[in-house]
Amino acid sequence: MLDADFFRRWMTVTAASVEREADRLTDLDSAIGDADHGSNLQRGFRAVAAVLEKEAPDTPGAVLTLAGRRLISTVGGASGPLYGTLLRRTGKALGEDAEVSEARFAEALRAGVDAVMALGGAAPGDKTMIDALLPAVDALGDGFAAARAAAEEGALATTPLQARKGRASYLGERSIGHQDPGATSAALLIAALGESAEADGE
Amino acid sequence: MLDADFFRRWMTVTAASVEREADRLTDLDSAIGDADHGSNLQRGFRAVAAVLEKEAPDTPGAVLTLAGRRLISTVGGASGPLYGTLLRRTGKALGEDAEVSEARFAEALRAGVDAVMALGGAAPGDKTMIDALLPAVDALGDGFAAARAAAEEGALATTPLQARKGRASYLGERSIGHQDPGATSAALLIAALGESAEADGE
Amino acid sequence: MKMLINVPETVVADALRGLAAAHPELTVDVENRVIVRRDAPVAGKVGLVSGGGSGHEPLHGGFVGPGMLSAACPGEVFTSPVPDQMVRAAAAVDSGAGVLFIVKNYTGDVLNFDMAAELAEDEGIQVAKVLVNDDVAVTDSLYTAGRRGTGATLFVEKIAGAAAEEGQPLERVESIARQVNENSRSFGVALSACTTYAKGSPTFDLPDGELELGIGIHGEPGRERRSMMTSGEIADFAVNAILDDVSPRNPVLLLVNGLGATPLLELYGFNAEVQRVLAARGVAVARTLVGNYVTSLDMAGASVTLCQIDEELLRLWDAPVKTAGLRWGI
Amino acid sequence: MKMLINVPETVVADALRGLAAAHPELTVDVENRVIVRRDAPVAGKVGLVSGGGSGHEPLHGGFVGPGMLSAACPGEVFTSPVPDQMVRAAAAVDSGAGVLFIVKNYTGDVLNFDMAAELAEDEGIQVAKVLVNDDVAVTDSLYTAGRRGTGATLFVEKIAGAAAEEGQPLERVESIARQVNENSRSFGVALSACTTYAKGSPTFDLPDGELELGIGIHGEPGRERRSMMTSGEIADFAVNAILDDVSPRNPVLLLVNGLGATPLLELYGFNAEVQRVLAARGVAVARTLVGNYVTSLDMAGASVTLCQIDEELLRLWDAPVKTAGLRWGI
Ligand SMILES: Nc1ncnc2c1ncn2[C@@H]1O[C@H](COP(=O)(O)OP(=O)(O)O)[C@@H](O)[C@H]1O
Ligand SMILES: Nc1ncnc2c1ncn2[C@@H]1O[C@H](COP(=O)(O)OP(=O)(O)O)[C@@H](O)[C@H]1O
Ligand SMILES: [Mg+2]
Ligand SMILES: [Mg+2]
Ligand SMILES: [Mg+2]
Ligand SMILES: [Mg+2]
Repeated sequence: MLDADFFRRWMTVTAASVEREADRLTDLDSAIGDADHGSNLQRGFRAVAAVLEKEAPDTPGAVLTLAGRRLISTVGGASGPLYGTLLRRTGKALGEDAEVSEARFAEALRAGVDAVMALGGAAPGDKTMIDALLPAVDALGDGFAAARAAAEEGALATTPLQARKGRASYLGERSIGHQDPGATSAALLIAALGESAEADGE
Repeated sequence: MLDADFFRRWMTVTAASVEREADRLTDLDSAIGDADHGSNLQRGFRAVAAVLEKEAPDTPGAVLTLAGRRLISTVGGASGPLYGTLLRRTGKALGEDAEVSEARFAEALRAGVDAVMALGGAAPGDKTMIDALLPAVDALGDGFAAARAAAEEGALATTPLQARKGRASYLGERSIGHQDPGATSAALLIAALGESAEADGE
Repeated sequence: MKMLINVPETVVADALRGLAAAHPELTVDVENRVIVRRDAPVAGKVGLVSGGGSGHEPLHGGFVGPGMLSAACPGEVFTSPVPDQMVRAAAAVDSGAGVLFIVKNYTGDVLNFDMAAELAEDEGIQVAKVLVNDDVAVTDSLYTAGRRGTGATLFVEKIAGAAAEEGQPLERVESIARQVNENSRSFGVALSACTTYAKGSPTFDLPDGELELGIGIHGEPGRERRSMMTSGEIADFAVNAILDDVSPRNPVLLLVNGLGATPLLELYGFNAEVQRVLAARGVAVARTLVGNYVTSLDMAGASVTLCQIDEELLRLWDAPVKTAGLRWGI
Repeated sequence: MKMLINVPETVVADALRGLAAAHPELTVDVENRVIVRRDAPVAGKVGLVSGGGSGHEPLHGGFVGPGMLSAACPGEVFTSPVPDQMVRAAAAVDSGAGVLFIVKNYTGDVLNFDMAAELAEDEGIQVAKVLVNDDVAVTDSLYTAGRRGTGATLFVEKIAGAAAEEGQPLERVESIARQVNENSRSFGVALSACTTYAKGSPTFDLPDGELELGIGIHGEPGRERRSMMTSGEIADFAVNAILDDVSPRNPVLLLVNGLGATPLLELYGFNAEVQRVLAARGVAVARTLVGNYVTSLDMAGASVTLCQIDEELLRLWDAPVKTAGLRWGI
C-alpha cells in the first residue's frame, strides 16, 4: 500500500531529479521550443517541495492535489497547467483514503493523464508528455520499474515524431529528430516512483 | 610649374588611393575612433573627382577651392571641414594664376595647414593629420618625394603618441600604440603629389 | 551575449521594481506580478487584462493605462504567467462591467488564461476571452497549436482599449477585439537568435549569412532558413506571405516592429521597403507605426503586421492612449 | 552581426524614406537630408536645429515636432552632417526669431555646425549655438576634445523646445539650453560593441566576460575595461561616477537610456538599481524616463543621465511634446 509519505517522497524525489536534469530539459526545449522547460519545472517542483514540507497533508489525495495546485500557481507555460492538472486530477481520483493500493494509484493516474489529454488536446504520437505518460500508465500494472521503462522508451520514441501540439508544432518537419522535453520530464516523474518506493523499503 | 591639370590630377590620384586604402583607414579609425574615416574620405574624394570633371576649373586656385568646398559639403565628421579647409585655404592662397611654382605651392600649402591648425586647434604631437601635414610642408622645398617621405614618417610616428584632439583623445592612454587614421590619409594626399607630377612627365 | 542583469532568477522582479519607480501612474505589485493602472477599477468601464511571458517589452506592461490595458500579468521570461496573476488582475480592474482577457495563442497562455477565467467567474467576475492568432508563418491546422499571436496583440489591445475607455459594454469590446484579430496578419524574420537568461546562450544557432523566415517571438526557430537577404527582399517575402493569406480591401494599419536588437535606423529603412511592396500590391496604408513594440529580448530582426480597418476601427486607433509604450492624444 | 539593410551606402536615405512614410507630420527632404516639422516656420517662434551622425535614433530626427526640435540633420552613420544640411534646415525653420543650433561636443559636429552658423548668418539668419557636453567619462581638459555630448541632448532638446514653443526669445531659449546642459551629467556602459555598416564588424573587440565603462555613443571604446559586473554593480559605478562630478541639491530628471540592443526588460531592472543608488546618495528623482533614446546602433549597454532641475525646468520638461520618439501632453 502507498501512503501520504510515499507520495510526498515521490514529489521530493521528482524535485531532486528535475534539479539535476534542468539544464538538459532546457536544452531539449531550446532545440524545438523556447528554452525554458527545465527552469519552469525547477521553479514548480521547488515550490511543491516547499509547500509539502510546510503543510504536510496527510492523505495521498491531498498530497497530489496540493502539489498540482502549486504547480499551476508557480510554473506557467504549457507544462504548468498540464502537470498541475495531472497531479491534481490524480489526487482527486485517489479520494480521501489514508493509503491506496498500487492498482488504485494506476487507475487514478490514468484519470490524471486523461485529464491532461482533455485539457491540452494532445493524442499519443503528437510528441508531447503524453507519449511518456500513457505508456507508463499502461505498464503500471506490472510495477514501477515497468512503468519507468515504458516512460523512458516513450520519451525516446518522440525523437522521430513531428510535433503536433505545443510550441514545437510551429517547426513542422523541423521538429523531427529531437526528443520532446515534456516527454523527457514525464519520464523523470515516472522514474521517481520506483526510487520513492525503494526509499520506503529502507 | 604646376598648372590646373596638375592639381586636378592630384585630386584624382588622391581619390584613387583613398579608394584603394579605404578599408585600412576605416580599420585604423575603428581602433581609436568610430570606424568611418575610410568611407568618409571615399565619399568626399569621389565627389571631388566628379565635380572637377564636370566643372573643370582652369586655375590651380580654383581647382583646390572647389575641391575643398566639395569636401566640406560631402564628408562631414571632423575630417570634412579639416581637409576641406586645407584645400580651400591652399587654393585661396594660390590666387588666380594659371600656373604656380613649386615654391609658391609650398607656401600656399603651409597657409592651408595653418588654417587647419587654427580651425581644429591641434598642435604637432596631438596625434592628428597635422603630424603628417606639417613635416610634409617643411620638406616640400626638397621636392615631392621628400614631402612624401616626411608625411609617411610623420604618420608612422603618431603610433606611440597619446591623442589630444578628436575622437581618439577620449581613449586617453589607450590611444597609444595605434597609428592615427587622419595622419595616414594625409600621407596618401601628399604621396599623390609625386604621382601626379610623374603622370605629367609622361 | 552579455546581459545587464543581476541574476537570472530576479530579472522579472527587478524589471517590475524599475517599472514602478519610473511610472507612478501604475500600481505595480512586484510580489504577485500584476501591473494595474492606478485609477482602476474605473466605474462602468470594462477591464482589459492581458499578459504573457516576459521578454516582449513594452508588450504588455508598457501598454497599461488609459485607452489601452487595465492590467497586465508578466510571466517568467517566455513563460506564460500563472492563473493566480490573472485572477488577481481581473479582481483589481473589474468595476462590475466585466473583464476581457486578451490572450496570445500559445498553449501555455491559453491554458493558464482558461483556468484563470474559470476561477475569476467563480469569484463572480464576468469574463470574456479573445485569442490573438495573427502569425501567418504557422499553418493553422489540426497538426499545429494554431497560428501564434504576435504583432496584432498591439492592435487588439489599443483598439479594444479605446472601445472600453468609451464605456462600451463587454460584448461589444469583445467583438471589436475579435474583429481586429480576424483582420490582422503578421510575419516575422530573425537575423539572430535571442538569448534567454535560463539558458544563457542563443536559443538556436543561426550562422552568419543566414536568416530565419517566419520566426516566433519566443526564441523558437522560424519556418524556413535562407541565405541572407536584403531589406527589400525581406520586405517582399514578408508582405507577400501576408497577402497570400488575406487581401485587404480597405486601408490597413501597418506595424513595422523591431524584435529587439535591430536599430531604429534599419527599421525605418525596412519600413520604406514594406511600403514599396504594399503600394505595388495596391494596399493603402492608413497609419504606420514603426518601433520596438513586440520584442523578443535581444533578437535582431523585424515583423510586419497588417490590420484591415474601417472608419470605426480607425477612429478607435486614433483615440487617445496614455501608456509607457504607446502614447498620443493626451 | 547581420543587418536589415539593402547596401551600406543607402542606409541613411532608406531610413529617411521610411521616416517620411510613417510620419506625415514631418517634411523629410531625403536628398538633402533634412527633417523638418511640417508647419515650420512657426511665426514668432525660435527655430531649434540639431543633428549629428546617424545611428543614434530616435535622436535627433525622432525628436522633431511641436515642443521639441524644429528640424534635424542626419549625417552618415556616426559622421557629423555637413554644413549645407544645417544651413538648409535653418532657412526652413527661421521665422525671423532666429535659430538655435544644438550641437553635441564632437570635433566633427562642432566644426560643421560652426561653418554652418557662419553661412547661415551670411544669409541673414540669427544663429545661436549651444554645446552639449555631459559625459563625465571623458576628462574635460586641454588634452582631450572635451566632454562628449550624450544623453543630456534629449533634455536640452526637450526643455529648450518647450521654451521655444512658448514663444520665448532666442537669448532666453539659448540660456535655458545652456543651463540644462550645465546641470546634466551622463555615464555609459557597453556590454558589446556596435557594428557600423562601413566596417561590417564590431568596432572594437569586447571579449565575453568583459565590459567597457565610460563608453561613447559612436562605437568608440570606453575609458576602462573590467570583468563583467551585475546590473547593481554597474548602477553603483555609473551613478557614483556622475555624483563624483556634481552633487545635485535639487531633484533631478533621470534618463536610463538603452544603447540599442539591451532589452527593455533589462533596462527597467537597471533603472531599479539606479534608483537604489540615487536614494542611497540622497538624490531625489522628479521624473524618470527609461528607454532607447540615444542609441549606438546595436550596442548592448546603457547610460545614465541626471539633470538637476528647478521648478521652471520641470514645468518645461512636463510641457506637451509631440514627436515620433517622445510624446506626451498632446
Ligand atoms: N497540448 C499539449 N498537450 C500535452 N503536452 C503538451 C502540450 N503542449 C505542450 N506540451 C508539453 O509541454 C512541453 C513544453 O513545456 P514548457 O517548455 O514548460 O512550456 P512552454 O512550451 O509554454 O514553454 C512540451 O515539450 C510538451 O511535452
Ligand atoms: N582637432 C583636430 N585637428 C586636426 N585633425 C583632427 C582633429 N580632430 C580629428 N582630426 C583628424 O581627423 C581624423 C578622424 O577623421 P574622421 O574619422 O573622418 O572623423 P570623425 O572623427 O568625426 O569620425 C583623426 O584621425 C585626426 O587625424
Ligand atoms: Mg518551453
Ligand atoms: Mg571617424
Ligand atoms: Mg515557455
Ligand atoms: Mg565619424
